[in-house]
Amino acid sequence: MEWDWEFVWQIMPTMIQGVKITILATILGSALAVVVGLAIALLRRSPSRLVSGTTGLIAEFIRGTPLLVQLYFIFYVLPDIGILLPPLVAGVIGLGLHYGTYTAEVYRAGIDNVPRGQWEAAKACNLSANQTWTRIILPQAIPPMIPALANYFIAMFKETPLLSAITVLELMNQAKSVANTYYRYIEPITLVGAFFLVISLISVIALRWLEHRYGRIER
Amino acid sequence: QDNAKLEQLKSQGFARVAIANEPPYTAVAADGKVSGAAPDVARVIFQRLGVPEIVASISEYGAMIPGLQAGRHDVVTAGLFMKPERCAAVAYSEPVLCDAEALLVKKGNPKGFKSYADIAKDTSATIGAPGGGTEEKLALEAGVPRERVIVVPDGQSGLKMVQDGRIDAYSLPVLSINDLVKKANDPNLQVVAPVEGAPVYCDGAAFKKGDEALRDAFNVELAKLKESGEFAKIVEPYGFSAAAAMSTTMEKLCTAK
Amino acid sequence: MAEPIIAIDGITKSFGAFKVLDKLSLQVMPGEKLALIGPSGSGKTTILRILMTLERIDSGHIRIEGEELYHMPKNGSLVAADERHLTRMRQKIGMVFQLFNLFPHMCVLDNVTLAPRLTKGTPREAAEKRAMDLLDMVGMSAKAKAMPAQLSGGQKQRVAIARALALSPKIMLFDEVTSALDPELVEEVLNVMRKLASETDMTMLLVTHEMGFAHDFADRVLFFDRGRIVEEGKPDEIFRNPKQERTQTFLRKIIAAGHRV
Amino acid sequence: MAEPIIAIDGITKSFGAFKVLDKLSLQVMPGEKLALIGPSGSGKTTILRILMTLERIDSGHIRIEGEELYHMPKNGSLVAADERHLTRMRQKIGMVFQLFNLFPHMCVLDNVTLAPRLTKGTPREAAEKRAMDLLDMVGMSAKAKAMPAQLSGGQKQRVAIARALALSPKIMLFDEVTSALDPELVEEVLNVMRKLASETDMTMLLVTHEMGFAHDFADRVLFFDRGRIVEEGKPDEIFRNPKQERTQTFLRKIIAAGHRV
Amino acid sequence: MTDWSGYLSLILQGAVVTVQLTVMGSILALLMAFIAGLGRIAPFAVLRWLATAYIEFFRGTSIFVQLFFAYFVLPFAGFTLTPLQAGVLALGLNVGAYAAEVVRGAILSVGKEQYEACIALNLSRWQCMRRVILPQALLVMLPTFGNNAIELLKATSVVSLISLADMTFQANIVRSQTGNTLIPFATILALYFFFAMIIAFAMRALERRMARGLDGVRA
Ligand SMILES: Nc1ncnc2c1ncn2[C@@H]1O[C@H](COP(=O)(O)OP(=O)(O)OP(=O)(O)O)[C@@H](O)[C@H]1O
Ligand SMILES: Nc1ncnc2c1ncn2[C@@H]1O[C@H](COP(=O)(O)OP(=O)(O)OP(=O)(O)O)[C@@H](O)[C@H]1O
Ligand SMILES: [Mg+2]
Ligand SMILES: [Mg+2]
Repeated sequence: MEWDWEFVWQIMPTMIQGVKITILATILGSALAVVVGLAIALLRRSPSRLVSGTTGLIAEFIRGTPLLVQLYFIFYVLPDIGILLPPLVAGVIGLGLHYGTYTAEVYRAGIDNVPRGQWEAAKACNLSANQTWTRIILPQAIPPMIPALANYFIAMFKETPLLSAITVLELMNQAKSVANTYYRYIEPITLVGAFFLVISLISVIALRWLEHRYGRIER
Repeated sequence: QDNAKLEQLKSQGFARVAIANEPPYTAVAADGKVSGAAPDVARVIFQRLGVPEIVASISEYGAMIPGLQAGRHDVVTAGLFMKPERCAAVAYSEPVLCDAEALLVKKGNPKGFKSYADIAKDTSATIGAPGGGTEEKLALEAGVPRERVIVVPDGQSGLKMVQDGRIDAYSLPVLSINDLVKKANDPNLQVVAPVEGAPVYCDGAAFKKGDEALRDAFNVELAKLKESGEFAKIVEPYGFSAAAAMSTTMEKLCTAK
Repeated sequence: MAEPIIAIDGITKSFGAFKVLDKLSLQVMPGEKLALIGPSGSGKTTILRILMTLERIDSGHIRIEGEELYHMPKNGSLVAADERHLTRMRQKIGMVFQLFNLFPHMCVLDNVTLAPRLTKGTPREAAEKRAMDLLDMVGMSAKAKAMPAQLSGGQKQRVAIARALALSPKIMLFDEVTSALDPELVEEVLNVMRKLASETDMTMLLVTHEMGFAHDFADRVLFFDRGRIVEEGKPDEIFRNPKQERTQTFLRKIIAAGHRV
Repeated sequence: MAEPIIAIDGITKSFGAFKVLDKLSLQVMPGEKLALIGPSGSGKTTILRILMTLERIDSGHIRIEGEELYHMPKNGSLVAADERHLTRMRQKIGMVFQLFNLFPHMCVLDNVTLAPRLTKGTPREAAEKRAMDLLDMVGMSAKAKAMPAQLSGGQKQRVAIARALALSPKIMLFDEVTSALDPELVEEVLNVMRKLASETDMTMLLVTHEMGFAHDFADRVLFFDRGRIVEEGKPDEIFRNPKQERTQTFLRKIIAAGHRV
Repeated sequence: MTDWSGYLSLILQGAVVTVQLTVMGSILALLMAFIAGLGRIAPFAVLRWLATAYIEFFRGTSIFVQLFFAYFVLPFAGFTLTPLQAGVLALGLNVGAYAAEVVRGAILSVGKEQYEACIALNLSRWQCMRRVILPQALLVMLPTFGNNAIELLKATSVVSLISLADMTFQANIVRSQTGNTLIPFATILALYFFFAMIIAFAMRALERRMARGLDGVRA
């Protein structure tokens, strides 16, 4: 079986349709992960041992188990308790929850990396807790987080093919459907690979730029 | 006749078959043993050809033919119905299992579906089908747009999606749907069978193009089996009609429009 | 006799099993300049950090201008101080750190104006005017718009001093403010501190290994060892004629290492 | 007259556009003890790093015992030295760093024996025997099995000296070996170096800000400024009676900052 | 009526496959990580280029694409791999690319001064790398290696998509046999988490062992 360019052009529109869904899922998933991560990071800093401990355990659990199985769970088990989500919504929730446990770590590291001297100087300047966070800590903590967050969003992008397991017609699913119709795997799968590689390489270049721009604060 | 492929299978002692885990066509028991009508027939025939074992791997319908071409399996015995395009891609044996198509819907068939065309007409209706399966193609040919044909990975998921109201109908062959409904034991479901306007299909064992010699040997034993009545003893307990399979030929099915 | 501005009464502080300060007491009069010297790990930094409320005490009392630092009256009895009480008390105290701790994301001027604007609500214009005066005093007004990363260590430390002064504290704490600097840059910071000592009547506590400077700067020198004040007195007494064995050994070593007394 | 052990001939070194060493020449006789002093950034560290081949030169020549360091003869002409040539030349030179640079994952003894065992193939037993002698000399034999993290700065630096000596170099380079130490710990390291200077006939180059020690230790003092040797002479001449304006200012500042001369 | 013990043994068979994949994939990943990680900082441009190409390719294209490629496309190039081989190959090469960056980062994190001490002691490049740099870098790598191994464990679930009978795949079988969705998925989620905890625990123990007597090295 050899490469057939005509076939490639024939399936291109379908594949592009898939790319759109893939990108949409990544963007929505990233937005959710940013929020979920913040919630986890804050809950883990809670003074209540019960709250911080439980959050920690749940986050560990989500991070220690495969996204694929979590997606099955959200899509097929949750309806039993009356939660019926459309495929894309279920997929975005799965991505957002799963990657939220990663972004939570980014937040934590970003905050921990602000030297202790900064907290102490803020206190010596008699700033309130609020002022310390908004004026001193976050402005120093957030810029270095940006490349780390972007890194996870790229990783999420590459995991979107999992959504095909819950009937979302993203890139991988379109490719499989094309393969199923024409009994040809080489072209669609290679195209998927090429799409991922191209978008990844572009994002890696963007990431280098982000790292350069926000990576470190000069002290 | 020189049959290198069969000699190779004999010497390795087993044949690799692709199955789909869609009872009663193909099934995996709790102990992991492969059963179902299609593998059972194949097992007997291969034994007679001097290949003692079949080793099954479960695959999506869409992946079966590419897998065959890539040399991942020696034969597909999975209820893969014969259709002209498929006949062009693989070498089929004579018919083995025949069945009509069915729709699984909510009790009372609220949208009144009788055919794939009915689903095409109702612009809000969605239908689920296995990716790369006959039903998907039938729905698309009947004019249901791509975005309303939901690719569902397996029968259980399809059933669940009908129960949950995610799709309005789920389509599989009659016997498969019946098996699903029996297991689910859910009074809120109903089967529409056969689907109007959809032909009765038969499957056959599918071999790689180039393995025609093996296919021919398979056909010889299959014919003997049908003759002796053993064939009926294997497939009828699963609900299939042996007579239906014996009343038509691969030739006819592959050239049908 | 006047009231002491700082009255430390039998405080104890441990890190885990290790007792850093051991029933330490100390009184400082308003305007007094104190030098704290002693071997590494003797608790000098810890006492400054406790006064700045960066570290809590295990027991004992500290009064600033007669008012309890870590306790406050409530319904007739003394209870642990809350954040509001601490905020009020901290207004009286400023601190300069060994590693400057400037805010790296703000220019020099913003570093100095931030605290007055946020904690006292000083309007931007007034805060900047005063900040420029302070930067002038430390010889840094030309660099008002520079970022900390663009400054040398000595320049950073002078900005840090201006920043601490911007809140007009009554008490200033200096923790080895020159020991992270290149030798050539030490003098510019010490000059600022000399000026500060002679021109203002702030109370100052200074931890240092620069014995020469301690000698010139301080009204009183305290020699710390293992969380206690082993010896105290006028600079001449301590440096020329230490009474305690431990003080003598310490000074001998320091002198041998090439530091002038 | 004897041959110089180090002959530096018009070397130039730039970092980017910044010229650190500018046509510098210098001859060092076998057994000579040299102190290099001068303001920060004047190129003192750079010259030691060039001798240790940690940095390459842009132009000029360096000869060690009459042999080119950065060039070697090949087919009748001089070409750039290859790794083998450098390895052979480096056997003659040892260096002690400001921040010790001990290997943190090996005990003290392994730090000292590693190089002789790997580069000279000395058997373990012989290497350990010699290492213990050296550790004894620097007063660290009791800590032979300790990990570097368990040592104080002064102890680390003494181990680092023993480690450099283990290869028996003819030339030892010391770059501000006490400036990262607590003042109390400086003396123990200087004592080791005094002993080394008086008991061996190694050639030594020392960069330091400890003027007192430089005075006692050196046969000759070089004052660096902006990549050139501005003044050189006997310690007494340089410290008591500097001729150059720039040297005078430098020494005045250092003295003011509390360093004894 | 429902033969749960039989189904449980089916899932446990899948667990064996999952463990096999994880262990063999990790070994391959470790191998690739050191080869490519050292390649990235090799003194020869060709090696650096090859290593970079490998890393960017495998990080850029999604694991799914790699899996489908190994399974469906490689046979056309004459390499027919068993599903297990294809799974190990794709997982190992994919995770190896990520871990290679860990190796590189850890080696670069060892201070320049350690290299200089090596030169001053006249050690050769290789002696320096082998005796001084790698032992220190290894300690820095370990925690991230632990995370990589957990990522690999989670990624094994996608081999179910190339019909390799791992834990997720078997759970799907059980689900279609019994019509029950909750029980098989909850079971495998717990098993995945259990395996992840074992990896995390083992890595921490290893790290403690290696860090013994080295306190303060990384501080
Ligand atoms: N946060 C802490 N946790 C544990 N131990 C601490 C902490 N802060 C200080 N210590 C210990 O308390 C002791 C006293 O520390 P302190 O910093 O007050 O000493 P110092 O007199 O300032 O010494 P130096 O001259 O080295 O700065 C030291 O042994 C130190 O290790
Ligand atoms: N790797 C480098 N890249 C760029 N500039 C460098 C580098 N190493 C040194 N320099 C610059 O070269 C100049 C001389 O440095 P060098 O370390 O030799 O000075 P020094 O006399 O040892 O000063 P100090 O007393 O501060 O140690 C300095 O301005 C320094 O910033
Ligand atoms: Mg201190
Ligand atoms: Mg230097």
